[in-house]
Amino acid sequence: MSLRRVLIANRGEIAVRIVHACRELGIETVLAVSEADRDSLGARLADRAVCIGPPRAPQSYLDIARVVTAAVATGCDALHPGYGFLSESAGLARACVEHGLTFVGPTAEHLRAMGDKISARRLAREAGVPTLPGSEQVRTPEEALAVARGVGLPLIVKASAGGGGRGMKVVFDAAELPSVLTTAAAEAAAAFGDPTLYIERFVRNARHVEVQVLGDRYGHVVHLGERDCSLQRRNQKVVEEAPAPALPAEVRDAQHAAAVRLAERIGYESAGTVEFVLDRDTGEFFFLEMNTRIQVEHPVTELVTGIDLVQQQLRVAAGEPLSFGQADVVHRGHAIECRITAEVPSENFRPDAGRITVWEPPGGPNVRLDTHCLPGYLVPVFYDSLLAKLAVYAPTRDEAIARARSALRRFGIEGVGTTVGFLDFLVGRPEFADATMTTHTIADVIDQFAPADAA
Amino acid sequence: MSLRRVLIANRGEIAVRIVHACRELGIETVLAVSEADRDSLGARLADRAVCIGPPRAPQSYLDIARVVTAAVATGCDALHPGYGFLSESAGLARACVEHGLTFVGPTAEHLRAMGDKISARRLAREAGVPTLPGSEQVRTPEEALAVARGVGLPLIVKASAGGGGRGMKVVFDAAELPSVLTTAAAEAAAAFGDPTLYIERFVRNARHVEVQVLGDRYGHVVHLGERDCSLQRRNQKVVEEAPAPALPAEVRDAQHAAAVRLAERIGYESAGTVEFVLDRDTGEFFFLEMNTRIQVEHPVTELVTGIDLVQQQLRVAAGEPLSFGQADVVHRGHAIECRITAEVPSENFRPDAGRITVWEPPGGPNVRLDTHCLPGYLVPVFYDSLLAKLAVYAPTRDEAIARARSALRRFGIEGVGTTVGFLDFLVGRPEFADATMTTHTIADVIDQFAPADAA
Amino acid sequence: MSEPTRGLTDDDVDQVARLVESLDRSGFDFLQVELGDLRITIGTGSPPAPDVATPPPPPPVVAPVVAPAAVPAPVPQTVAPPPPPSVNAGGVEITAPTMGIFYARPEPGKPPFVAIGDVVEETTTVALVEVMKTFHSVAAGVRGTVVEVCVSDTDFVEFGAVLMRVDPA
Amino acid sequence: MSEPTRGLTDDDVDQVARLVESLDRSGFDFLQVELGDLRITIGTGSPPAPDVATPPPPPPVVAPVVAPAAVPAPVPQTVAPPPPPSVNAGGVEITAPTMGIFYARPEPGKPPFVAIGDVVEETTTVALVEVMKTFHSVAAGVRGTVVEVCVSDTDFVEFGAVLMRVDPA
Repeated sequence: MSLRRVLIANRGEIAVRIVHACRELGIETVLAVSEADRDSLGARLADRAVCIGPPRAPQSYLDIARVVTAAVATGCDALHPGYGFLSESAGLARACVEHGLTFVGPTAEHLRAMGDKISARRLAREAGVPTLPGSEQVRTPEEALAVARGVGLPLIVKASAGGGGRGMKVVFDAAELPSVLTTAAAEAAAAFGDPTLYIERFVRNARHVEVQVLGDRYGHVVHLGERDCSLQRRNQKVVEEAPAPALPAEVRDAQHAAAVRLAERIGYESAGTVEFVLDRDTGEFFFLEMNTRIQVEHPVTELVTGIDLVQQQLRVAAGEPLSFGQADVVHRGHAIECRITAEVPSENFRPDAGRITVWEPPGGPNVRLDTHCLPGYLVPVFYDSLLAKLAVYAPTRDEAIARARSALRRFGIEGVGTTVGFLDFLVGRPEFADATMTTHTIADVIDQFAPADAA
Repeated sequence: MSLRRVLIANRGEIAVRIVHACRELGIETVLAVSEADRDSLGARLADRAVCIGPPRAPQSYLDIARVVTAAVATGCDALHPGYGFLSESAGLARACVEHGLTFVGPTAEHLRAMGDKISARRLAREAGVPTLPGSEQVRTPEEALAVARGVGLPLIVKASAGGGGRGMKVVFDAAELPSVLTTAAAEAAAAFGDPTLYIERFVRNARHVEVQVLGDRYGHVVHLGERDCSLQRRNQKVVEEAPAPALPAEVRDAQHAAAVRLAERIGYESAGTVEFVLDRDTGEFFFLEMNTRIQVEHPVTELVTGIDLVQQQLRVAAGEPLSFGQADVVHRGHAIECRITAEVPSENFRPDAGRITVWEPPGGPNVRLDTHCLPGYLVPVFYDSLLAKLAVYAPTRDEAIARARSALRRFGIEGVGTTVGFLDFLVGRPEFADATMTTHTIADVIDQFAPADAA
Repeated sequence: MSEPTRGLTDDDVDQVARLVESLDRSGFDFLQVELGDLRITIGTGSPPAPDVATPPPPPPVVAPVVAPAAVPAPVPQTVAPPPPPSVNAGGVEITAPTMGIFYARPEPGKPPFVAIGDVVEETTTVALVEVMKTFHSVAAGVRGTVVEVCVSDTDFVEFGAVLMRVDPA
Repeated sequence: MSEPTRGLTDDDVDQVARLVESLDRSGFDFLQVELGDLRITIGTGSPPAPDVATPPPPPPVVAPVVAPAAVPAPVPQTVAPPPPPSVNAGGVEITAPTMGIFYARPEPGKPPFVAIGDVVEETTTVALVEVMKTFHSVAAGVRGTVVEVCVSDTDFVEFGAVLMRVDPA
């Protein structure tokens, strides 16, 4: 391993995850922390923690200059951005190169090309990956109406600089289109600094299926199978699993092949995810976007393949070729991940903060917990509300569901409100049991959740 | 799951392991504890703990009457004996049946037949499993000398009631035989209450390879592959791995088939292990004994197959048929387990007791820790010195070795002496790296271990 | 055993026991609490140097856990040696010499071995504890008056559980 | 705060248990609390001698971690608002308004902005901190005399690190 010391430009559970991956590879870690995370578990586990700024992310975790300065000043030779924050910033990747740091991720060009969703659609089409009927950039209501006539209704207006479920508006009536266009552009400009919009067909009954790929700088690309992430609340994933259940073999194979084709065509390097929408009514699948970083839900893939994705990122970044080929990837069993967040389901999922007084995770083999929480941990108000990812493995999906529910019910957390009970409800839903869930299942059933019943 | 409440008649890490397995299956647990284990982790995790006697095992964990009384009095419908203590006691299995309790293990008849090692050899021979050249019961020096002429030297004198490496004496010179016979019989009578001896050929350069089997009461038997447990100190396993490395495919297949044949022939039910000695010089393998319980080293098999062996024991005991067949068992990757004991290597492995002041296990996915220890835990003087089993998984053996060493080096334990540094030394030995280790490797290299060098 | 003002109440003992558990879970060696005329010291190894006029700390007490059980017919068979009596707030405790089923009477329908107010000698049999048809007789181990019977006939008792308390003569 | 004779209440025990846990999570060896007639001591090893008039142990100070760094030419560009001064044992602390490289001088070869013994006004620039060619000037934020410069020229400083101490006028 040619990397000697890695700056981790992230926080929370993924910072802990990356520390573990580095330590196993003999790489030293420096964790960049905001003032709010000085005493975090990641800070304790890392070889060193440096405080890069105040709690608010724009002055700490989102500041390229501070992150790169911290890496250089502490003698790091590489930087791992985790997910979120600056993980898909082409600017950070470029700044790393300029300062002699290895960016643990794809090239700035990959980040730029896939960060611009219109560009990403174009690359997918060029690679022969099916994309949704839609448009290039849409500038005027007239253009939008013309696209709508071709695409049909409903359609979805998306921000080209958005992604990950942010900056989207569904339009059911063409008459709404002009006003949606105006507000969407304004919101995109405010949120992403770029008002560029495009239009795609909206799939009513959709599954979200994504394929994990891994490429090295020598042009080798393998896929590590797919994940189903259909259980989403407001476009945010809540429960993920691998493999995707009840997927016809030909669809599964076609998705794998499409993802590899796209990654190969652009010479993709590092871990990446090609996201697809699967139309339940027609069985067709279409490219949505490509995520050019480690995903929150990567543990389910690790559990069913046995491959450590974060370590693979580090190896590829160090210039190593992939040590295995497609035929060496053995898929076994089923894994389910539940995202436990500090939110109060009974109060419309209001984010909660405060001190965790009781933290008693379920134990046992085949229950994996990725977390930065400990008894006494103070959940800060400044960041997202993810407390832990509870991932279970079992030989079959039914056993994995049972194991997940048992683990959730044994999880003792007090001090902050959490979604543990809600997750138990979700994983216990018949739509999940029979694998008929769609991206609107949570919205459909959420009213049936009685938080008082939850343990 | 028809079992409702299980009494766990054991302690330490395996008690914790069984509690987890039961809870996942929705089975309540009652842990029988001695006075020394009232505040143990297992006692805290179980639904209830009952103190069955003073610390010394003969008045607590080894007392059939107390264990069964505790199970009946607390309304249990089953009893899991773990390993060691009463786990292979036909008397306990019979007492359970008499009191309407399900014994989580094989039948009393299986326990009796395999507990008598002369009977076990006979059963193996009848099942067409190769046994070492040797004898039935040997009563007189004259008989022994006659056997020695047939078997050749060196040979090994074993107690029929022994097993697990206990009650054995190697003889290199026929002249020693009469005196060895006298002392061995006396020791066997003292240790096992039975002076019966038998003789087998002694294999100088031996690997210990064992096959995990699982049977239900409907005659189905599957194997879950093999483990190599050659790294032993004084006949006690120290490091185990799955699969066994550098094993010719035909030997591996023949061992699997032999183990299944033996289990099928006796209608074996529950988890069991058929142990073989593999002669490095000739490539032959021979039956050693069958262990009729869960093994200490079962986690490595769980890691490479994904199957929860303790839950399978519970399911089989509840009368369920095996839910999978041989073809459904998918072996993937490599797993290594290191037994961390409270022993002081620099003082000839003197067992240590006392309070653990620092207990900081290594984290990260693919590192499994089976333990009952916590910071502040008081290691009692009354029981064996196993503190934890550190098991790692990786796609390849080389990666598993690297992961094991990294995990051992990150393990912070203070307050009692441990074998962590010694295990790092062992796993780092060239004999282990190139898979040329034998059952005498530890004895050969132990003088090269400098405890002072260990972290 | 208690000074004029007040003795250790059950609540006091519970509280001290909680402190003992708290310290036990921690990595520390000792804990001292002084509050007015109350002073508590808990620790490992030799006790800390007694400041001025410290009374010895009270021993922590673990309460017995008791549960119902099935009722086989009691047939005395063996005699267990009497456990060493331990003094406590409520008198001298008689504890279970083994886990098992507690029998207050020699046979169903017979009067109990002892009742509250009875005077016992060290060798007086006060109960039986049965483990799978093996009966252990429990001797009082102390002279005095029975002030409490803590377990009901045929209850399941754990090893060391308090069966009775005796006000020593 | 307490009447002459009282036992330990639930709240008392909760509070002590919290102290035990708090100390246990910390890296310290002992904790003493004295408040009126209440005295609590928790610790590892042998307890501290019960001195009558011991000053409390000095709080452990986490020193800013400092590391060498590359030295680009300092070119002041932006001015950061002065951080609120905080009083400490050694005077008022001037802390780093941002993580970055500390410059004691406006340019290499020039004299430092301030030296020990210098008198500063609230608005006096005492140092620069650089983050990738962006320079933040650090104002004293307090009137007084510089008594300590805690960081060497071109050291890497974390956000909030103490740069200097000023004895306020």
